Amino acid sequence: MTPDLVLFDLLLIGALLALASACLFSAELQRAVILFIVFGLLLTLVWARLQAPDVALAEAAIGAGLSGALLLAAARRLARRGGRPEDRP
Amino acid sequence: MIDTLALAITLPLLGALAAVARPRAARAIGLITALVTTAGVAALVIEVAQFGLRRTDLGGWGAPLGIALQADGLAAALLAMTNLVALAVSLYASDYFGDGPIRRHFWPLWLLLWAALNGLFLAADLFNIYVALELVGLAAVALAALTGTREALTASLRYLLASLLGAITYLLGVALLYAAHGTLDLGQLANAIAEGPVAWTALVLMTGGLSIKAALWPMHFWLPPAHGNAPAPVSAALSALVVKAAFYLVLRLWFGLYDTAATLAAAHFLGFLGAGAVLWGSWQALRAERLKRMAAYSTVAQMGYLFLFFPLLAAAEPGAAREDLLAALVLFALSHGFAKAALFLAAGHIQQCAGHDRIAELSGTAQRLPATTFVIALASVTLIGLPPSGAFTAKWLLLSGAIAAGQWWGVLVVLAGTLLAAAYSFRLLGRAFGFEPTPYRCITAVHTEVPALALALTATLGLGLAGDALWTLLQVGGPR
Amino acid sequence: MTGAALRAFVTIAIALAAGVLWWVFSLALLEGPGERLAPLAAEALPRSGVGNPVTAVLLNFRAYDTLLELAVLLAAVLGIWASGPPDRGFAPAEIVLAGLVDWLVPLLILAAGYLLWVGGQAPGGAFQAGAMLAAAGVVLRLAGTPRAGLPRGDWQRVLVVAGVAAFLAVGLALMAIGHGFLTYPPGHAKWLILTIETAATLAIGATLAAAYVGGSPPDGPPGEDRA
Amino acid sequence: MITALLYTAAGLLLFCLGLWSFLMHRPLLRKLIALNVMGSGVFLVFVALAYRGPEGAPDPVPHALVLTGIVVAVSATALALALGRRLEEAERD
Repeated sequence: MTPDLVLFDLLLIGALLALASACLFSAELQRAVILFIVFGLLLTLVWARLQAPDVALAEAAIGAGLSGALLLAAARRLARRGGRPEDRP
Repeated sequence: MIDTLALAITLPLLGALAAVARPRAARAIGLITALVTTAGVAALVIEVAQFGLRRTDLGGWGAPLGIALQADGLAAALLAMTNLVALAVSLYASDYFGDGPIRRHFWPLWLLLWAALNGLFLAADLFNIYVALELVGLAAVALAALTGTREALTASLRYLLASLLGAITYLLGVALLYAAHGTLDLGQLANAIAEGPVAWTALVLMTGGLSIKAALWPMHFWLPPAHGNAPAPVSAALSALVVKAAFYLVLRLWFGLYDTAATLAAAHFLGFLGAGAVLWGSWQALRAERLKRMAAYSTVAQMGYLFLFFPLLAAAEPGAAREDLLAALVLFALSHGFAKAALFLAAGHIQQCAGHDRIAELSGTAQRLPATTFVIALASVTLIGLPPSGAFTAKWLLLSGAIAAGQWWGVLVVLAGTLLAAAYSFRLLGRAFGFEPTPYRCITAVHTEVPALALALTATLGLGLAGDALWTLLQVGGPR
Repeated sequence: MTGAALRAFVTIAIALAAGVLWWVFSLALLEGPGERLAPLAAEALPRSGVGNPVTAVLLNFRAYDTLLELAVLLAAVLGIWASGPPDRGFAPAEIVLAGLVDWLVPLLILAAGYLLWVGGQAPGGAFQAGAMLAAAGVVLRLAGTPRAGLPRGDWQRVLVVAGVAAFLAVGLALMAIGHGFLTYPPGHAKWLILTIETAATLAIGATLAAAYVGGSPPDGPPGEDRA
Repeated sequence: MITALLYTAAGLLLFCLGLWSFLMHRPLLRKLIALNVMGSGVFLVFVALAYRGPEGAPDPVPHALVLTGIVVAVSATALALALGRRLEEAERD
């Protein structure tokens, strides 16, 4: 176990948690969705780092890609309709 | 080589596929599948009763690398109830939905739900349980949303979110056990698990997740609107079967997987929550203005009774007394399954004929729908726990167990719950026998009332008499 | 309890839970078996018919999980279909974008085929390949094809059930000839798995694309589906 | 081992962050994102405990479980969004 690998791990984990927090605490919905997609892409990197290439492929295509596309479409629709996007059940 | 364990899951799954591919024939496919599946499961239950524990290693790898299916007496008893209720629900649904567009959406989802329920009862692998739970959850939510009304959609979404939260919490518990023991097979884990913080945390995570799905008070908030706004056959399946499946898993975890490692204090905690469920659910049922809402709150209360057994079971020494308690618990669960399904089917009938299910305006039901009113009366006998129903025997054993263990709070809760159940049942029946004329709009075909009647009779008379057979069946694969 | 007090309570409770969780998970990791199922899976891999250990788990050792998972996907899309017709979709793409779509879609389909084929030996497989097909569908819908390249109603229904159907057909056929449900006979595992994976790829692609379209397929006489 | 411990801690933190967000927010989309982050946290725990150093081959079973979990998560998200859209329409009528 080399020290710079641990440093890389720490940086990766720090970035992952920071992105997750930014996404979950973001005031604006569309922004939160985009941050979620970026979070998914960073997670792909984590899977690759942990030697899980199959999971990385699936995460990029499904976890970040398709979930992101679905959420983004929903967020766009809410924004387009104006309405009160913040008080859905 | 015919593997009845695999058939119990694959038969309804095949039916679901056929119903998706051929929507115009969905009703016929659904009915045929219902009959064939019930026959297949009947064969499995008979096998268990005759030859004992059934187990099959799917893929031939065996645990821990592969996944196994397993049926002991407990699984067989719940499978029998589930498939009989599901058959009745299918027969009822084939008339209920008529030719409307909902029909073709109902059948494939319903058959998927059925397959997933059978899969859950037979599962012997923690992660397999997770996948089956999600299948149950998604299919149940989609079915609950079928009417498409605002109330139903809001309730279904809430149900979905609660169900997903429960599943993900359960999965974290699975991860912990896999980290600690390197296997997902229930049998191997039961031997490996030792007392300690790891085992307890995993139990808390898995029980916590499952008790959301089993609607244990105070995590029951999603149940009354979801069960109250679904189409009647779906409400029947949700209340009688789906919450019961989650409870079955809790039971398996506590008294199969953990057994010695589950502590008395934790069992008492679940018992207290059960007591809360009995009192709160019964009280809300008494105050409910709509029949289906009342039935849904009654489910919250009846699930509470099941958890009241936990402290008694944890305190009892292995032996005859404990087996009696476990059998009483199963008898209670089965009785409630049959009775609640019958009640919801009857409620659906009333709703279709009267155009509403407001309890205050149900006068004249007894004259116009005598068979349906009889069903409600029979179901009430079980929900209150009067003889000769199986629920009476079960409650009697629960009470004597609580007295023997000196748990007086349990005795009081059971008595209060019984009085409240009597109150809400008689409030409903009093209305139904009222004489004020009510504009009922339909003439009922007798055969549409048969499924509910059969279920109510099974709950009240059948299980009261079949107690001995159940006791014998539950010995298979025991002692747990 | 006031809202602020409740928030503080939940926050503190979750923070405590995080601490407890980390403690027990490190206990489990430090005192746990270390090896878990890895050696068993490695030992059984040569008999599984595929070279990629993850594919071996998904389609052989724990194939029953994957069967139920495809059923979950099916349940979701059935629930989506039951929720009424889809949105109108997007306006047709402009020339530049349309040109992009013209080569992106074939590329995604090629990638899907490659991932499916390579999944037996290297990272990839039915799920990743299916996701590529679905991505092609998403691109088509974004570019103004409302149905996202999916066939009309009846065929769409057949596609969506293909994965579970292939699984059941193989599993039940094996059971009928005496091998047990989903127990591949020695020497035949490879092509049986590839058959299932091909059907599953098509089904996953169609299902995910249909989920993105988000409404019932346009078939049957008008007015049969609720507006 | 230190790598597995680090990433397990990250996964648990993600789970708890997601849980907090799930309990604190009412809008459907927020709750769905929170659930997906919670799910990612659990998946990270699984993959972390499959990791066996830069030389050792990882345990493939948790990887397969996570793949299954990812597909289940996207199914649930898609169904929830479809129901949410239907609810919007029902509320507008």
